[in-house]
Amino acid sequence: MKKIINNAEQVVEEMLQGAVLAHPQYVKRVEGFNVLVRTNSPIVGKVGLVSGGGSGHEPSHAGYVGKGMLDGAVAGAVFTSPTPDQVYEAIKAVDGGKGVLLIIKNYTGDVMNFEMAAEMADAEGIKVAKVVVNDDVAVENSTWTTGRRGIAGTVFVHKIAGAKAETGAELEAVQQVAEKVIANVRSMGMAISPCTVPAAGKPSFTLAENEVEIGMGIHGEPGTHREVIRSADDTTEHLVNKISNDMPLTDGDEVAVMVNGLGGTPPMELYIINRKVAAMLSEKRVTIAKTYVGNYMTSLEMAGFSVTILKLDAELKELLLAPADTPALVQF
Amino acid sequence: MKKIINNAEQVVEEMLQGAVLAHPQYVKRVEGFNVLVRTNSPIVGKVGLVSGGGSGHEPSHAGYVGKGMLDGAVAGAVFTSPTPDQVYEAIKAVDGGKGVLLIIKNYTGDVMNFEMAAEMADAEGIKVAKVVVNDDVAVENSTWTTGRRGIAGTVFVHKIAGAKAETGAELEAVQQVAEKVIANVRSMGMAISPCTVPAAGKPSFTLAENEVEIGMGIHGEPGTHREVIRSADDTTEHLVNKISNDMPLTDGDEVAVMVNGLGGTPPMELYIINRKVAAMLSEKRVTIAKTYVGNYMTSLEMAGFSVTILKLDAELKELLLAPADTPALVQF
Amino acid sequence: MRSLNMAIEALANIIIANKEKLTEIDAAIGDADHGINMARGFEAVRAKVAANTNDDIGAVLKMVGVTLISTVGGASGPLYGTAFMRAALAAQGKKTVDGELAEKMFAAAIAGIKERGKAVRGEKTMLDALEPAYDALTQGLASRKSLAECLEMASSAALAGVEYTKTIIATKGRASYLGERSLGHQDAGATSSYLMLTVLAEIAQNLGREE
Amino acid sequence: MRSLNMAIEALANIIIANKEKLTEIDAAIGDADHGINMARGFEAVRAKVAANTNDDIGAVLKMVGVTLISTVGGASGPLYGTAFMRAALAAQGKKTVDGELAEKMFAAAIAGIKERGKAVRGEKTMLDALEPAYDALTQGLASRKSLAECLEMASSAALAGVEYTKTIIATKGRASYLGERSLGHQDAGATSSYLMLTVLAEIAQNLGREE
Ligand SMILES: Nc1ncnc2c1ncn2[C@@H]1O[C@H](COP(=O)(O)OP(=O)(O)O)[C@@H](O)[C@H]1O
Ligand SMILES: Nc1ncnc2c1ncn2[C@@H]1O[C@H](COP(=O)(O)OP(=O)(O)O)[C@@H](O)[C@H]1O
Ligand SMILES: [Mg+2]
Ligand SMILES: [Mg+2]
Ligand SMILES: [Mg+2]
Ligand SMILES: [Mg+2]
Repeated sequence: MKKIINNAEQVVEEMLQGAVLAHPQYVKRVEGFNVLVRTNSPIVGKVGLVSGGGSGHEPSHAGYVGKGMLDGAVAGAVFTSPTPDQVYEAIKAVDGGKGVLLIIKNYTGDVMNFEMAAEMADAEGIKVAKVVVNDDVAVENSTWTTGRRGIAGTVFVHKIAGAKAETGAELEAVQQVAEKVIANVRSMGMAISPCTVPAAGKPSFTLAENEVEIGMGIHGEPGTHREVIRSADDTTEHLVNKISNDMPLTDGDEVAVMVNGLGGTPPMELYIINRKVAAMLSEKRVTIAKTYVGNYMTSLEMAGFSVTILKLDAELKELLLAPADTPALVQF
Repeated sequence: MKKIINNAEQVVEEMLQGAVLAHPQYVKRVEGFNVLVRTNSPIVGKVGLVSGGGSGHEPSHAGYVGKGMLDGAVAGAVFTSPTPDQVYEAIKAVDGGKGVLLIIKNYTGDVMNFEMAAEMADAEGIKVAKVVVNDDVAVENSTWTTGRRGIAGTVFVHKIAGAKAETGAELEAVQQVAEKVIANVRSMGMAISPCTVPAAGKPSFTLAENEVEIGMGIHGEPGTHREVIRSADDTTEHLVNKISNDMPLTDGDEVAVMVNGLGGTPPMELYIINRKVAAMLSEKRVTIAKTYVGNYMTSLEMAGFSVTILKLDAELKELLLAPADTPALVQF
Repeated sequence: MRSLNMAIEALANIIIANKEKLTEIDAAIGDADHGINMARGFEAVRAKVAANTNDDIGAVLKMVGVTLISTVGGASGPLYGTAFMRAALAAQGKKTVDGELAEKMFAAAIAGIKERGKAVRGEKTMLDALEPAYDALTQGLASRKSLAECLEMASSAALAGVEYTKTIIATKGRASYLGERSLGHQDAGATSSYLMLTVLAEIAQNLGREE
Repeated sequence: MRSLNMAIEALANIIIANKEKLTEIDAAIGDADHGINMARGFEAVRAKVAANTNDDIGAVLKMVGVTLISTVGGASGPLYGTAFMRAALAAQGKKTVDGELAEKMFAAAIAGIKERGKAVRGEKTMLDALEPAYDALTQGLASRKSLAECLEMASSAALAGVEYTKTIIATKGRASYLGERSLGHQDAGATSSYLMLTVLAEIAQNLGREE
């Protein structure tokens, strides 16, 4: 394992410290917890948005704490859901009296830990709602009862629910628009090289020199299958087809696109991928309202990417294009 | 070589197409050339800024084409300076009558090709000035007559000269402030794994499992030395010390910091590095006006990072903090 | 109190000793952190238990549960945490464990896991070690075997359960994303459950010998 | 015209054939692209020359220079491009090359490289192959050897120059960043210059034989 770290046990703590030192205008630490919240939290009269999960997906989620997106982010150990007490602290720190929405990626651990936190907050009289993001079409929904995983599409939930909350909307309305995003967002990824959880010390899977993993999860979970590496276009086509098989994309549809790097893949490759995504959408006469290309939901240093497509209606589009000012996503 | 590409010979062309498709609100292609310029170029009454160089450093430089930064970016083959005719096209496309500043990273090839382009523009009556960025302290200036290399500090030149040009300043004034940035910016990097030029097909260097390269260049040029991998803190300390030995940082100084990932290093590690950079600066009682953490000047999929420190005065600070709206750097 | 502390320590030790093995098992069809998660939790438990002077089994197990919930994370944190909390409730005020109490605690723990995780036997989770183990324990107790013998039977049944997980497709937890690709691999949580049961059996046997 | 085209093609062929070798040499102390750059340029040259019907050496060399400048990039593009452009100027209107013209063209090419690159001999660049080669050529011509013989001498001198670059520290180009670490490695540009000279010598010899 070759990493630029000090101590495998300290990576989350030191990363959080480094993030606060880098972005003091955006985030502050909830003392004693692995929780970052906006510098001006809690914001009275605004629904608070809390997300989080295992670390190793940076800039998710702390990178999206700021105006127009999240209010708080909870960082678990690497690839491990944060514990309920941590999530509960985040909820308390951002509740401005209008309630708190929890944005959870659909993993058993995340769901259970966030639910336990919600029960704790409930007991304290804080209004809490939750949404569970499950955008990864690599996983068959019908067959496996845990349901789909939440991956990069989560960032669109942050963006759009965050913009909605910023309008002063009620918790139910914010939750509703988040659900609408979830209903209309699909993703799928692939990896050409694995990542190593610092505390584990070795890669969570290994691939032959010419082999890639299709549909792997952002925690290094194995994917749907392995295959010999194909061209960027072929691979992209496979992923986009999986998405559009699940969520038909037709003439006149308008979408947002995210070509997400998993940590070890350089922008050059992401742009080559985006070229094919855009071409496929154009062929389907689907309009692209906005494209994001970069590292939004990583898997440590894994090399690979995911494609996310979000179908927009007028409301989603307006909220997607609304301003945001966070460490990792700024738009006018 | 494992890459998500279609054809090693087509990576630059396809990347540029992908970038234009991703960011049509920011950039357009100069037809027939590997040149991206702002959608509203040329801007009459504003000095035009052109940068560029070999490809493989994305988002440098096309990612910085937009309001408050560059007007045009020229993409050479991977790690190879663009040719004069390409640079000349960029100059012509962005000249709004007030002249054009060329921001060149200090490599023999870049300097010669941009100079030849400047001669061509000169011959056509376009006012052209140039600055050469040489921020990499890994290379000893005094001993080797080619001088230092230009690396991530170049992004600060784009940002600040770009903000200056946006004020309507004259070419000489924009050039002057760019020179001031260059005089006050220093960087140094290290790599834990190499990168592979697509057309070459194999890594430009190899490192043992426990070995790192200190001071390597962003084209995979060997660095000052190799050593057994040390802690993030120790490595960061070495780089920051090299910087501050060259450009003393003392009580009361104010700086901007960039912790730049080389393409294969995830945000988690960059934040751990930033923690140490900030601690060292705080120990020197140096104030940090703004910190950038992310992939700003990459070297394909190389894993590693560079630290850049820019000493600010009132003018530089104001221009650094001014708004920017580009594909890869947005700030309010 | 000494033997209570020693029992908790022994549980912690076996998990910590198997940190890498459990992580490797999780790597195959999960996300390579089960051993890390559990070891982190039981390190915390071990530290707390070292300072424990309470001999109320219920109180100590509650401490274990709360500690696991707030340190393990992932899926296993809430599940094992809830299991210990529920067992604690059943053992409130008790200073020794007999067969009846053991059965009650075990049943409560499993009920807690099922409530929290909404899984049933056969979904390739820790339940596939725990439920057969519980069945073996009740059978043993019904045929009037000693607690030590019963726990030995429970532990063997758990091991068989671990083996069984290799033959089924996961429908809960992270491995469920793999569909058929989860076949042939054993479940990490079932393995950690089995390991804890071996320790409990061993402790019961030692205590039996001492008496 | 046929032999002129063939000469240019032969130059292109040797560079393209050595694409990997030149790239590998550049990898050691540069950025692993010299062969790729030069091959890209000479592919373009080869394509253009295939359609050439002009027998003015100056015109054809100018086409080569312009093509290299607009396709090679990096340091070698402007340098070799300028070299061919300057040689072209010296050869304007000429249809054959004798010793005197060869000397003039070579001198002009080197002057162009030095102006553009601001380097001198001994800095571990292509000049360390080209200048000794030029000296050998002038010496040969002074002692009235045939152009073929002179180019053979020039090519040998260039090879010695390539060897010499292994013994010196680079102070120009990318390798200069390495300081002493550039010792022991040959210069990529010197190597490509040497390769081109071997082709010129061979062509002169073949032409000599034909005559
Ligand atoms: N719904 C569930 N019910 C019971 N046990 C579960 C459930 N989901 C997962 N598990 C158990 O948890 C184990 C994984 O724990 P761990 O690796 O620590 O968490 P995570 O899957 O979040 O990384 C699995 O091997 C399985 O035994
Ligand atoms: N200033 C200079 N003068 C003469 N030759 C030079 C100079 N700088 C570099 N070179 C030559 O150019 C070669 C490198 O060419 P190439 O690899 O194509 O360009 P780059 O260095 O831009 O990648 C070097 O090996 C050297 O011979
Ligand atoms: Mg996990
Ligand atoms: Mg180069
Ligand atoms: Mg796990
Ligand atoms: Mg080179």
